Amino acid sequence: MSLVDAPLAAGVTLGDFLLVAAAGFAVLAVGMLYRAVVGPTMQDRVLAVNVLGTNTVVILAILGAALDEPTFLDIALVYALLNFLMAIAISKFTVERGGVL
Amino acid sequence: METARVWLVVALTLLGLFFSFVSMTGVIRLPDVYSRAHTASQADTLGAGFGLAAVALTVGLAGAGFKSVLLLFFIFVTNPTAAHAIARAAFEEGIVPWTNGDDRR
Amino acid sequence: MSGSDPDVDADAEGDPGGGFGRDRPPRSDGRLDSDRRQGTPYTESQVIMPTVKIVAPFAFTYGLFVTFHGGGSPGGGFQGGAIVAAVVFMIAFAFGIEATRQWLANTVVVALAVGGALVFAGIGLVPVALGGAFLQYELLPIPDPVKYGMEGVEILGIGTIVAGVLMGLFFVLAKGFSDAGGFADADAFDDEVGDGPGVNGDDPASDGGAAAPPPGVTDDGRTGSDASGPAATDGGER
Amino acid sequence: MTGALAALGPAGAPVVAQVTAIEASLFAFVVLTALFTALARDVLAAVIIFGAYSLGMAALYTFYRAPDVAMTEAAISAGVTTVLLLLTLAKTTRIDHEAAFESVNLPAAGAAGLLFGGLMLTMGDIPAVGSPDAPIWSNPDVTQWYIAETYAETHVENTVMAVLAAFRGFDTFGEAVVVFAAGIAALIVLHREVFA
Repeated sequence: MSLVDAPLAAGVTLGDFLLVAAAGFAVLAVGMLYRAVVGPTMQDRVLAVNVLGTNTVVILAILGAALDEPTFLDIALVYALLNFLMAIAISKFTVERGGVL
Repeated sequence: METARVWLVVALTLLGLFFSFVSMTGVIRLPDVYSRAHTASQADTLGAGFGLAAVALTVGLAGAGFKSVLLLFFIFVTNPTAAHAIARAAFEEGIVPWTNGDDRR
Repeated sequence: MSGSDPDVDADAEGDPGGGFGRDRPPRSDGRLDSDRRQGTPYTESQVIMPTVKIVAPFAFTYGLFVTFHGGGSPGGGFQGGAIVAAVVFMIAFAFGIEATRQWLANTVVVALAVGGALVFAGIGLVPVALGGAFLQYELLPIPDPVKYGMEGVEILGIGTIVAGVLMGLFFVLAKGFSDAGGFADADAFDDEVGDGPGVNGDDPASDGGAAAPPPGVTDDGRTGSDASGPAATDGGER
Repeated sequence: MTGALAALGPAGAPVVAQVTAIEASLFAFVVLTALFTALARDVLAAVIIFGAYSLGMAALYTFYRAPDVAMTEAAISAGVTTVLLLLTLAKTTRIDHEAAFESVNLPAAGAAGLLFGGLMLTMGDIPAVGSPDAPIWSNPDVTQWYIAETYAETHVENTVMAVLAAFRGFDTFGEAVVVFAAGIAALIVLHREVFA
């Protein structure tokens, strides 16, 4: 029996709790989408998407734990890397548009 | 032992949610990109750290737990750097920081 | 706070002496892509470059892990190749594309893509030569032929094709459209000696092409390729 | 924990599908990002928000236990596509706009909405996720064979990879050649001989 099957309360296991927590992180992500859409500057958008990306990494990792599929952590790891790439790429682009690129 | 671990996971997850909520509030409410970058690099890194610690504790430190520790390391290294890159880009663009009396909200 | 106006206005008025943002006056037109931008070229900061130095080896190893371990966990050649290419993108953004281009020669990129395609076709055709069907792994003359045949296709075939083609797309898109009469003769030699802005930069149309960007963009392009040579790898001055 | 989403079935009767909280929030996220990607007036803003869209899709695929698809979405859509789109933007002109959002073309939106509504009416015919009526279970001879026999046949644990590289390897060969051809096509379109 893995840890996610451990009961928390009546009829609620730790896995259920983690899924709800992942949903909570997703709701926070929807909230942060406000800043990504409104801006007003491009840097604000990149920042919001970067924070969203960190949030998504946590969602993916929690999903991996809650569904009891530890290999799903690979996806979170890939995402953590590419989120960083996205942040530095876009932030560099907003400054140097066509220059260093 | 098992019960303690379960409740520790719950506590860590809730802490992670709390700090992510703080970072969301900061990203939405703070007035300019620099203060938002401050939130993004600190509160969000902490939130992700607590969330990933909960994951590491859940899956156990053998095998897949190593991946979550690696993930934690990555987040700790890359997240502040990304915030730095963005704030620096904003500075290069000439965006003026918010000071007292500025009516940007 | 629904539109972009408040920030722009504050930009226009908030700076008393023009001293902020180094030597440039604040932006007043609200444009974020500055084509009027002058001043020292942008080199990555001393925070970003060491971070990339730390992260890139991990990421590269992880891409190889995803490629090689595709048989036992999510992943495979396609994903792993994309991650390996993304590592090259990351290095290029941190250290300058021209420097990366010199470090990772065109030969390597082409060899990855072409070699991958040849290996895939080869693994498929060996069973045909031995009297079977295309990609009939059982006939391969190796131990555990189905497993290692598949791994060979994934790692040496798909992984290298994807990595090579994505890196190539990155480099070729970063260079842009060549208008020097079709297949550019000068450009190839130009890049071989690592002298980016030489012939290419002198030709005003070479960066423009069909899209015809405003003059400012071409200027920026020249400044950037000047700056992102080997000097950019020596560490940002700031 | 679970909510309910009602759709109209073939006979007009409501079909109630269970939607968990995480599905609902991820759906909302994906739909919002897709809408803003389509509506954003500034191309760079659209590219940035499209990155966020791929975040949501990767999480959704992961929740539906399709880790290979999720990883592809993460690797290609978040990292590579964003970078390549940025490079394309860098080499083309970007027009400044007054408005933050596209003005919606009402007839086009109406046509798309009608099509969307019509397609939604057919949703009742599609089995729910994990439903015993899904084709996976109604035709178990074919689908379960792969899960049961893959390891014995190929000595590879990941069924997705076994299907890709062995059971339909010829198709995958075609895909790999398409990727290869894309590189060559980019060279031809951009009038270059080398990737440098």
